[in-house]
Amino acid sequence: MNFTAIVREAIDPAQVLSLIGADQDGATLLFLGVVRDHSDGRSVGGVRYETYEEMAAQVLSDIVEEAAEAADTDRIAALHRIGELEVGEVSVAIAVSTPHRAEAYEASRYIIEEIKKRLPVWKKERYSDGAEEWVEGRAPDAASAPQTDGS
Amino acid sequence: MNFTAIVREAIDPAQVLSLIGADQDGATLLFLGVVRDHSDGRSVGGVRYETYEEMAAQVLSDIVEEAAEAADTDRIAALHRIGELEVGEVSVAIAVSTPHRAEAYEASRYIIEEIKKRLPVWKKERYSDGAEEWVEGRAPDAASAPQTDGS
Amino acid sequence: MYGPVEIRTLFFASYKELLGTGELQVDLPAGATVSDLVSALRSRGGAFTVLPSTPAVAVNMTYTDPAAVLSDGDEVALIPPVAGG
Amino acid sequence: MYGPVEIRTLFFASYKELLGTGELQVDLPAGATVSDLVSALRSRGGAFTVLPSTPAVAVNMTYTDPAAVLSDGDEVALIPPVAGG
Repeated sequence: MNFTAIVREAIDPAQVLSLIGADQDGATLLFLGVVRDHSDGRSVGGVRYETYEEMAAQVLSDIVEEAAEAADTDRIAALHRIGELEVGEVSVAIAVSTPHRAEAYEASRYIIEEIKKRLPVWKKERYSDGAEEWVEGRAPDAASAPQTDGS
Repeated sequence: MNFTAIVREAIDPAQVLSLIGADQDGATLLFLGVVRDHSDGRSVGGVRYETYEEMAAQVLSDIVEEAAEAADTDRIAALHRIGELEVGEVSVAIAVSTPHRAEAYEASRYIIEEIKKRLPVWKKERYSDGAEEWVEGRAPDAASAPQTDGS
Repeated sequence: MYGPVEIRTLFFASYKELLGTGELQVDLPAGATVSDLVSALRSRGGAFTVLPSTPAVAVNMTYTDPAAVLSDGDEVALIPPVAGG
Repeated sequence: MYGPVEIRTLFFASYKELLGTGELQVDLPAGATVSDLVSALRSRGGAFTVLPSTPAVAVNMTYTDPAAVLSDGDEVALIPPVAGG
Protein backbone atom coordinates (compact mmCIF):
# COMPACT_ATOMS: atom_id res chain seq x y z
CA MET A 1 0.00 0.00 0.00
CA ASN A 2 1.34 3.42 -0.95
CA PHE A 3 1.57 6.00 1.81
CA THR A 4 1.47 9.81 1.62
CA ALA A 5 1.30 12.50 4.27
CA ILE A 6 1.77 16.18 4.96
CA VAL A 7 3.46 16.26 8.36
CA ARG A 8 4.53 18.79 10.97
CA GLU A 9 6.99 16.57 12.88
CA ALA A 10 10.55 15.71 11.91
CA ILE A 11 10.80 13.04 9.21
CA ASP A 12 12.74 9.91 10.22
CA PRO A 13 14.32 8.27 7.13
CA ALA A 14 14.46 4.83 8.74
CA GLN A 15 10.78 4.99 9.56
CA VAL A 16 9.96 6.04 5.98
CA LEU A 17 11.93 3.05 4.69
CA SER A 18 9.95 0.78 6.99
CA LEU A 19 6.77 1.76 5.12
CA ILE A 20 7.86 0.12 1.88
CA GLY A 21 9.60 -2.98 0.57
CA ALA A 22 8.38 -6.46 -0.18
CA ASP A 23 9.96 -9.82 -0.84
CA GLN A 24 9.68 -9.34 -4.60
CA ASP A 25 11.58 -6.03 -4.51
CA GLY A 26 15.24 -5.89 -5.47
CA ALA A 27 15.62 -2.11 -5.35
CA THR A 28 14.75 0.56 -2.84
CA LEU A 29 15.39 4.23 -3.42
CA LEU A 30 15.04 6.93 -0.77
CA PHE A 31 15.16 10.59 -1.76
CA LEU A 32 15.48 13.21 0.96
CA GLY A 33 15.07 16.91 0.34
CA VAL A 34 17.06 18.75 2.97
CA VAL A 35 17.13 22.42 3.99
CA ARG A 36 20.46 23.78 2.80
CA ASP A 37 22.46 26.66 4.14
CA HIS A 38 22.44 28.77 1.00
CA SER A 39 20.11 29.89 -1.75
CA ASP A 40 21.11 31.96 -4.76
CA GLY A 41 24.28 32.97 -3.00
CA ARG A 42 22.57 34.08 0.23
CA SER A 43 23.23 32.42 3.55
CA VAL A 44 20.08 30.67 4.83
CA GLY A 45 19.39 30.09 8.52
CA GLY A 46 16.12 28.21 8.13
CA VAL A 47 12.88 28.01 6.21
CA ARG A 48 9.15 27.96 6.80
CA TYR A 49 6.87 25.86 4.62
CA GLU A 50 3.20 26.75 4.30
CA THR A 51 0.62 24.68 2.50
CA TYR A 52 -2.97 24.40 1.39
CA GLU A 53 -3.13 21.26 3.39
CA GLU A 54 -6.24 19.44 2.15
CA MET A 55 -5.27 20.04 -1.46
CA ALA A 56 -1.60 19.18 -0.89
CA ALA A 57 -2.62 15.87 0.64
CA GLN A 58 -4.74 15.14 -2.42
CA VAL A 59 -2.11 16.25 -4.96
CA LEU A 60 0.66 14.28 -3.23
CA SER A 61 -1.53 11.20 -3.28
CA ASP A 62 -2.34 11.77 -6.97
CA ILE A 63 1.34 12.14 -7.87
CA VAL A 64 2.27 8.97 -6.00
CA GLU A 65 -0.55 7.00 -7.62
CA GLU A 66 0.61 8.13 -11.06
CA ALA A 67 4.18 7.04 -10.31
CA ALA A 68 3.03 3.78 -8.76
CA GLU A 69 0.97 2.89 -11.80
CA ALA A 70 3.84 3.64 -14.19
CA ALA A 71 6.30 1.64 -12.08
CA ASP A 72 3.83 -1.17 -11.37
CA THR A 73 4.40 -1.00 -7.62
CA ASP A 74 2.24 -0.17 -4.62
CA ARG A 75 5.28 0.32 -2.41
CA ILE A 76 5.83 4.06 -2.40
CA ALA A 77 5.88 6.43 0.57
CA ALA A 78 6.03 10.20 0.18
CA LEU A 79 5.96 12.76 2.98
CA HIS A 80 6.28 16.52 2.93
CA ARG A 81 6.95 18.43 6.10
CA ILE A 82 5.56 21.90 6.76
CA GLY A 83 6.27 24.51 9.42
CA GLU A 84 9.62 25.82 10.62
CA LEU A 85 12.71 23.85 9.56
CA GLU A 86 16.36 24.36 10.37
CA VAL A 87 19.30 23.78 8.02
CA GLY A 88 19.91 20.03 7.68
CA GLU A 89 16.33 19.02 8.41
CA VAL A 90 14.39 16.86 5.95
CA SER A 91 11.59 18.66 4.12
CA VAL A 92 10.53 15.84 1.83
CA ALA A 93 11.08 12.08 1.79
CA ILE A 94 10.23 9.77 -1.09
CA ALA A 95 10.80 6.03 -0.74
CA VAL A 96 10.11 3.62 -3.58
CA SER A 97 10.66 -0.09 -3.85
CA THR A 98 10.35 -2.12 -7.03
CA PRO A 99 11.53 -5.50 -8.32
CA HIS A 100 14.11 -3.82 -10.61
CA ARG A 101 16.04 -0.58 -10.13
CA ALA A 102 15.11 1.33 -13.30
CA GLU A 103 11.50 1.68 -12.17
CA ALA A 104 12.54 2.88 -8.72
CA TYR A 105 14.73 5.66 -10.14
CA GLU A 106 12.04 6.71 -12.60
CA ALA A 107 9.28 6.78 -10.00
CA SER A 108 11.40 8.65 -7.45
CA ARG A 109 12.43 11.31 -9.93
CA TYR A 110 8.91 11.67 -11.28
CA ILE A 111 7.52 12.27 -7.81
CA ILE A 112 10.02 14.95 -6.79
CA GLU A 113 9.69 16.75 -10.13
CA GLU A 114 5.89 16.73 -9.91
CA ILE A 115 6.03 17.92 -6.30
CA LYS A 116 8.07 20.90 -7.47
CA LYS A 117 5.51 21.60 -10.21
CA ARG A 118 2.17 20.90 -8.55
CA LEU A 119 2.23 20.54 -4.78
CA PRO A 120 0.62 23.59 -3.17
CA VAL A 121 3.46 24.28 -0.77
CA TRP A 122 5.34 27.56 -0.37
CA LYS A 123 8.70 28.22 1.17
CA LYS A 124 9.85 31.31 3.00
CA GLU A 125 13.57 31.52 3.55
CA ARG A 126 15.08 33.17 6.62
CA TYR A 127 18.48 34.64 5.85
CA SER A 128 21.39 35.14 8.19
CA ASP A 129 20.88 38.92 8.08
CA GLY A 130 17.37 38.47 9.51
CA ALA A 131 15.52 39.15 6.27
CA GLU A 132 12.82 36.73 5.09
CA GLU A 133 11.59 36.13 1.59
CA TRP A 134 9.16 33.86 -0.22
CA VAL A 135 11.10 31.66 -2.62
CA GLU A 136 10.19 32.36 -6.20
CA GLY A 137 8.42 29.19 -7.23
CA ARG A 138 6.83 27.66 -10.30
CA ALA A 139 3.37 28.52 -11.53
CA PRO A 140 1.34 25.31 -11.58
CA ASP A 141 -0.37 24.64 -14.88
CA ALA A 142 -4.12 23.98 -15.03
CA ALA A 143 -3.19 21.21 -17.46
CA SER A 144 -1.08 19.52 -14.78
CA ALA A 145 -4.17 17.82 -13.45
CA PRO A 146 -7.50 16.65 -14.85
CA GLN A 147 -9.53 19.76 -15.67
CA THR A 148 -12.99 20.33 -14.35
CA ASP A 149 -15.39 22.98 -15.58
CA GLY A 150 -16.44 23.68 -12.01
CA SER A 151 -20.09 23.02 -12.80
CA MET B 1 34.95 12.46 2.50
CA ASN B 2 33.66 9.65 0.33
CA PHE B 3 33.44 6.21 1.93
CA THR B 4 33.54 2.76 0.33
CA ALA B 5 33.69 -0.73 1.79
CA ILE B 6 33.20 -4.40 1.05
CA VAL B 7 31.50 -5.73 4.17
CA ARG B 8 30.39 -9.05 5.64
CA GLU B 9 27.95 -7.71 8.23
CA ALA B 10 24.39 -6.53 7.64
CA ILE B 11 24.16 -3.04 6.13
CA ASP B 12 22.22 -0.50 8.22
CA PRO B 13 20.65 2.17 5.96
CA ALA B 14 20.49 4.77 8.74
CA GLN B 15 24.17 4.31 9.45
CA VAL B 16 25.01 4.65 5.75
CA LEU B 17 23.04 7.91 5.66
CA SER B 18 25.01 9.17 8.64
CA LEU B 19 28.20 8.94 6.56
CA ILE B 20 27.12 11.69 4.15
CA GLY B 21 25.38 15.05 4.11
CA ALA B 22 26.61 18.56 4.72
CA ASP B 23 25.01 21.93 5.32
CA GLN B 24 25.32 22.89 1.67
CA ASP B 25 23.42 19.78 0.51
CA GLY B 26 19.77 20.00 -0.46
CA ALA B 27 19.41 16.46 -1.76
CA THR B 28 20.27 13.03 -0.41
CA LEU B 29 19.64 9.84 -2.32
CA LEU B 30 19.98 6.35 -0.87
CA PHE B 31 19.87 3.33 -3.15
CA LEU B 32 19.54 -0.12 -1.61
CA GLY B 33 19.95 -3.31 -3.57
CA VAL B 34 17.94 -6.00 -1.83
CA VAL B 35 17.85 -9.79 -2.25
CA ARG B 36 14.54 -10.60 -3.87
CA ASP B 37 12.52 -13.77 -3.71
CA HIS B 38 12.55 -14.56 -7.39
CA SER B 39 14.90 -14.58 -10.36
CA ASP B 40 13.93 -15.38 -13.92
CA GLY B 41 10.74 -16.96 -12.68
CA ARG B 42 12.43 -19.19 -10.09
CA SER B 43 11.75 -18.88 -6.39
CA VAL B 44 14.89 -17.75 -4.53
CA GLY B 45 15.56 -18.58 -0.88
CA GLY B 46 18.84 -16.70 -0.54
CA VAL B 47 22.09 -15.81 -2.25
CA ARG B 48 25.80 -15.99 -1.66
CA TYR B 49 28.08 -13.23 -2.90
CA GLU B 50 31.77 -13.95 -3.51
CA THR B 51 34.36 -11.39 -4.39
CA TYR B 52 37.96 -10.72 -5.31
CA GLU B 53 38.12 -8.55 -2.28
CA GLU B 54 41.22 -6.42 -2.75
CA MET B 55 40.27 -5.62 -6.32
CA ALA B 56 36.61 -5.03 -5.48
CA ALA B 57 37.62 -2.52 -2.82
CA GLN B 58 39.76 -0.72 -5.38
CA VAL B 59 37.14 -0.79 -8.16
CA LEU B 60 34.36 0.39 -5.84
CA SER B 61 36.55 3.27 -4.71
CA ASP B 62 37.38 4.12 -8.36
CA ILE B 63 33.70 4.12 -9.34
CA VAL B 64 32.76 6.37 -6.43
CA GLU B 65 35.59 8.79 -7.17
CA GLU B 66 34.45 9.02 -10.80
CA ALA B 67 30.87 9.77 -9.72
CA ALA B 68 32.02 12.22 -7.06
CA GLU B 69 34.09 14.16 -9.53
CA ALA B 70 31.24 14.37 -12.04
CA ALA B 71 28.76 15.45 -9.34
CA ASP B 72 31.23 17.79 -7.62
CA THR B 73 30.63 16.24 -4.22
CA ASP B 74 32.78 14.35 -1.72
CA ARG B 75 29.73 13.07 0.11
CA ILE B 76 29.19 9.60 -1.28
CA ALA B 77 29.13 6.30 0.60
CA ALA B 78 28.97 2.94 -1.17
CA LEU B 79 29.03 -0.47 0.49
CA HIS B 80 28.72 -3.95 -0.99
CA ARG B 81 28.03 -6.89 1.25
CA ILE B 82 29.40 -10.37 0.57
CA GLY B 83 28.68 -13.77 2.07
CA GLU B 84 25.32 -15.43 2.67
CA LEU B 85 22.24 -13.20 2.42
CA GLU B 86 18.59 -13.96 2.96
CA VAL B 87 15.66 -12.54 0.99
CA GLY B 88 15.06 -8.94 2.05
CA GLU B 89 18.64 -8.27 3.13
CA VAL B 90 20.59 -5.37 1.66
CA SER B 91 23.41 -6.36 -0.70
CA VAL B 92 24.48 -2.89 -1.75
CA ALA B 93 23.93 0.62 -0.40
CA ILE B 94 24.80 3.83 -2.20
CA ALA B 95 24.22 7.17 -0.49
CA VAL B 96 24.92 10.46 -2.22
CA SER B 97 24.35 14.00 -1.10
CA THR B 98 24.69 17.08 -3.28
CA PRO B 99 23.49 20.69 -3.23
CA HIS B 100 20.92 19.97 -5.98
CA ARG B 101 19.00 16.81 -6.76
CA ALA B 102 19.96 16.21 -10.40
CA GLU B 103 23.56 15.46 -9.47
CA ALA B 104 22.50 13.06 -6.72
CA TYR B 105 20.33 11.02 -9.08
CA GLU B 106 23.03 10.95 -11.76
CA ALA B 107 25.78 9.91 -9.36
CA SER B 108 23.65 7.24 -7.70
CA ARG B 109 22.62 5.70 -11.00
CA TYR B 110 26.16 5.85 -12.37
CA ILE B 111 27.53 4.01 -9.36
CA ILE B 112 25.02 1.15 -9.42
CA GLU B 113 25.37 0.71 -13.20
CA GLU B 114 29.16 0.63 -12.97
CA ILE B 115 29.01 -1.81 -10.06
CA LYS B 116 26.97 -4.13 -12.28
CA LYS B 117 29.55 -3.78 -15.07
CA ARG B 118 32.86 -3.74 -13.25
CA LEU B 119 32.79 -4.81 -9.62
CA PRO B 120 34.40 -8.26 -9.25
CA VAL B 121 31.55 -9.77 -7.29
CA TRP B 122 29.66 -12.95 -8.14
CA LYS B 123 26.28 -14.14 -6.97
CA LYS B 124 25.12 -17.69 -6.43
CA GLU B 125 21.40 -18.09 -6.01
CA ARG B 126 19.86 -20.75 -3.78
CA TYR B 127 16.46 -21.81 -5.06
CA SER B 128 13.54 -23.14 -3.08
CA ASP B 129 14.05 -26.59 -4.57
CA GLY B 130 17.55 -26.73 -3.05
CA ALA B 131 19.43 -26.17 -6.32
CA GLU B 132 22.14 -23.50 -6.51
CA GLU B 133 23.39 -21.63 -9.53
CA TRP B 134 25.82 -18.86 -10.36
CA VAL B 135 23.90 -15.93 -11.78
CA GLU B 136 24.84 -15.24 -15.36
CA GLY B 137 26.62 -11.91 -15.14
CA ARG B 138 28.20 -9.37 -17.40
CA ALA B 139 31.68 -9.71 -18.85
CA PRO B 140 33.70 -6.72 -17.70
CA ASP B 141 35.43 -4.89 -20.50
CA ALA B 142 39.17 -4.23 -20.37
CA ALA B 143 38.29 -0.75 -21.61
CA SER B 144 36.17 -0.15 -18.50
CA ALA B 145 39.26 0.94 -16.62
CA PRO B 146 42.58 2.53 -17.49
CA GLN B 147 44.62 -0.06 -19.39
CA THR B 148 48.06 -1.09 -18.33
CA ASP B 149 50.47 -3.10 -20.40
CA GLY B 150 51.48 -5.07 -17.36
CA SER B 151 55.13 -4.15 -17.77
CA MET C 1 -31.07 32.39 -15.13
CA TYR C 2 -29.99 31.04 -11.81
CA GLY C 3 -29.27 33.08 -8.72
CA PRO C 4 -25.89 34.45 -7.69
CA VAL C 5 -23.08 32.11 -6.60
CA GLU C 6 -21.23 32.41 -3.32
CA ILE C 7 -17.54 31.54 -3.55
CA ARG C 8 -15.22 30.75 -0.68
CA THR C 9 -11.95 32.26 -1.84
CA LEU C 10 -8.65 31.21 -0.26
CA PHE C 11 -5.28 32.98 -0.29
CA PHE C 12 -1.94 31.45 0.64
CA ALA C 13 1.65 32.45 1.32
CA SER C 14 2.58 35.70 -0.47
CA TYR C 15 -1.04 36.37 -1.52
CA LYS C 16 -2.21 35.92 2.05
CA GLU C 17 0.47 38.29 3.34
CA LEU C 18 -0.30 40.80 0.59
CA LEU C 19 -4.02 40.87 1.35
CA GLY C 20 -3.77 40.43 5.11
CA THR C 21 -6.33 37.64 4.99
CA GLY C 22 -6.45 33.97 4.04
CA GLU C 23 -10.11 33.79 3.13
CA LEU C 24 -12.87 35.89 1.62
CA GLN C 25 -16.49 35.16 0.77
CA VAL C 26 -17.22 36.55 -2.72
CA ASP C 27 -20.64 36.77 -4.37
CA LEU C 28 -20.75 36.63 -8.15
CA PRO C 29 -23.54 36.54 -10.74
CA ALA C 30 -24.59 33.15 -12.06
CA GLY C 31 -22.32 31.94 -14.86
CA ALA C 32 -19.27 33.70 -13.47
CA THR C 33 -15.94 32.11 -14.34
CA VAL C 34 -12.64 31.80 -12.53
CA SER C 35 -11.48 34.84 -14.54
CA ASP C 36 -14.49 36.82 -13.40
CA LEU C 37 -13.65 36.03 -9.78
CA VAL C 38 -10.09 37.27 -10.21
CA SER C 39 -11.33 40.44 -11.92
CA ALA C 40 -13.81 41.03 -9.13
CA LEU C 41 -11.05 40.68 -6.57
CA ARG C 42 -8.65 43.00 -8.41
CA SER C 43 -11.39 45.62 -8.80
CA ARG C 44 -11.56 45.96 -5.02
CA GLY C 45 -8.49 48.18 -5.29
CA GLY C 46 -5.63 48.57 -2.83
CA ALA C 47 -3.53 45.45 -2.29
CA PHE C 48 -5.95 43.45 -4.46
CA THR C 49 -4.66 45.22 -7.58
CA VAL C 50 -1.27 43.59 -6.96
CA LEU C 51 -2.75 40.13 -7.52
CA PRO C 52 -1.74 38.76 -10.92
CA SER C 53 -4.47 38.94 -13.53
CA THR C 54 -4.09 35.23 -14.35
CA PRO C 55 -2.98 33.47 -11.18
CA ALA C 56 -2.99 29.70 -10.93
CA VAL C 57 -6.33 28.71 -9.45
CA ALA C 58 -7.65 25.56 -7.84
CA VAL C 59 -11.40 25.00 -7.72
CA ASN C 60 -12.35 22.51 -5.04
CA MET C 61 -8.67 21.51 -4.80
CA THR C 62 -8.16 20.86 -8.51
CA TYR C 63 -6.11 23.15 -10.76
CA THR C 64 -8.63 24.72 -13.07
CA ASP C 65 -8.72 26.73 -16.28
CA PRO C 66 -9.59 30.48 -16.07
CA ALA C 67 -12.61 29.89 -18.34
CA ALA C 68 -14.23 27.38 -15.97
CA VAL C 69 -17.67 28.38 -14.70
CA LEU C 70 -18.05 28.51 -10.93
CA SER C 71 -20.83 26.95 -8.91
CA ASP C 72 -22.42 28.09 -5.68
CA GLY C 73 -20.32 26.93 -2.73
CA ASP C 74 -17.12 26.35 -4.69
CA GLU C 75 -13.87 26.68 -2.78
CA VAL C 76 -11.48 28.62 -4.98
CA ALA C 77 -7.83 28.99 -4.03
CA LEU C 78 -5.46 31.45 -5.66
CA ILE C 79 -2.19 29.55 -5.81
CA PRO C 80 1.10 31.50 -5.83
CA PRO C 81 3.96 29.84 -7.69
CA VAL C 82 4.68 26.69 -5.67
CA ALA C 83 8.02 25.90 -4.01
CA GLY C 84 7.73 22.55 -2.30
CA GLY C 85 10.33 19.82 -2.14
CA MET D 1 66.17 -12.12 -23.51
CA TYR D 2 65.03 -12.08 -19.91
CA GLY D 3 64.29 -15.12 -17.79
CA PRO D 4 60.89 -16.78 -17.37
CA VAL D 5 58.08 -14.99 -15.52
CA GLU D 6 56.24 -16.47 -12.58
CA ILE D 7 52.54 -15.55 -12.48
CA ARG D 8 50.20 -15.90 -9.53
CA THR D 9 46.94 -16.86 -11.20
CA LEU D 10 43.63 -16.45 -9.35
CA PHE D 11 40.26 -18.07 -10.05
CA PHE D 12 36.91 -16.98 -8.64
CA ALA D 13 33.32 -18.13 -8.40
CA SER D 14 32.38 -20.48 -11.26
CA TYR D 15 36.00 -20.73 -12.45
CA LYS D 16 37.17 -21.65 -8.98
CA GLU D 17 34.47 -24.32 -8.69
CA LEU D 18 35.25 -25.63 -12.14
CA LEU D 19 38.96 -25.98 -11.45
CA GLY D 20 38.69 -26.97 -7.82
CA THR D 21 41.26 -24.34 -6.87
CA GLY D 22 41.40 -20.59 -6.38
CA GLU D 23 45.06 -20.11 -7.15
CA LEU D 24 47.83 -21.50 -9.32
CA GLN D 25 51.44 -20.51 -9.81
CA VAL D 26 52.20 -20.51 -13.57
CA ASP D 27 55.64 -20.15 -15.17
CA LEU D 28 55.75 -18.60 -18.63
CA PRO D 29 58.55 -17.58 -20.98
CA ALA D 30 59.62 -13.94 -20.96
CA GLY D 31 57.39 -11.78 -23.11
CA ALA D 32 54.31 -13.91 -22.49
CA THR D 33 51.00 -12.08 -22.73
CA VAL D 34 47.68 -12.45 -20.96
CA SER D 35 46.52 -14.52 -23.93
CA ASP D 36 49.53 -16.80 -23.59
CA LEU D 37 48.67 -17.41 -19.95
CA VAL D 38 45.11 -18.38 -20.83
CA SER D 39 46.35 -20.69 -23.59
CA ALA D 40 48.82 -22.30 -21.20
CA LEU D 41 46.04 -22.91 -18.70
CA ARG D 42 43.65 -24.36 -21.28
CA SER D 43 46.38 -26.67 -22.62
CA ARG D 44 46.53 -28.38 -19.22
CA GLY D 45 43.44 -30.29 -20.32
CA GLY D 46 40.58 -31.59 -18.18
CA ALA D 47 38.49 -28.88 -16.54
CA PHE D 48 40.91 -26.23 -17.80
CA THR D 49 39.66 -26.72 -21.35
CA VAL D 50 36.27 -25.43 -20.19
CA LEU D 51 37.74 -22.00 -19.42
CA PRO D 52 36.76 -19.46 -22.06
CA SER D 53 39.50 -18.68 -24.55
CA THR D 54 39.14 -14.93 -23.94
CA PRO D 55 38.01 -14.47 -20.35
CA ALA D 56 38.04 -11.07 -18.71
CA VAL D 57 41.36 -10.70 -16.97
CA ALA D 58 42.68 -8.38 -14.29
CA VAL D 59 46.43 -7.93 -13.96
CA ASN D 60 47.39 -6.61 -10.53
CA MET D 61 43.70 -5.76 -9.96
CA THR D 62 43.21 -3.78 -13.16
CA TYR D 63 41.15 -5.07 -16.11
CA THR D 64 43.68 -5.66 -18.83
CA ASP D 65 43.80 -6.34 -22.55
CA PRO D 66 44.65 -9.90 -23.72
CA ALA D 67 47.68 -8.52 -25.62
CA ALA D 68 49.30 -7.08 -22.48
CA VAL D 69 52.73 -8.49 -21.67
CA LEU D 70 53.09 -10.03 -18.22
CA SER D 71 55.86 -9.32 -15.74
CA ASP D 72 57.43 -11.58 -13.17
CA GLY D 73 55.34 -11.60 -10.01
CA ASP D 74 52.14 -10.31 -11.61
CA GLU D 75 48.88 -11.33 -9.98
CA VAL D 76 46.50 -12.31 -12.76
CA ALA D 77 42.84 -12.98 -12.03
CA LEU D 78 40.47 -14.67 -14.47
CA ILE D 79 37.20 -12.82 -13.92
CA PRO D 80 33.92 -14.61 -14.66
CA PRO D 81 31.07 -12.35 -15.78
CA VAL D 82 30.35 -10.19 -12.74
CA ALA D 83 27.01 -10.08 -10.92
CA GLY D 84 27.29 -7.60 -8.09
CA GLY D 85 24.70 -5.12 -6.95
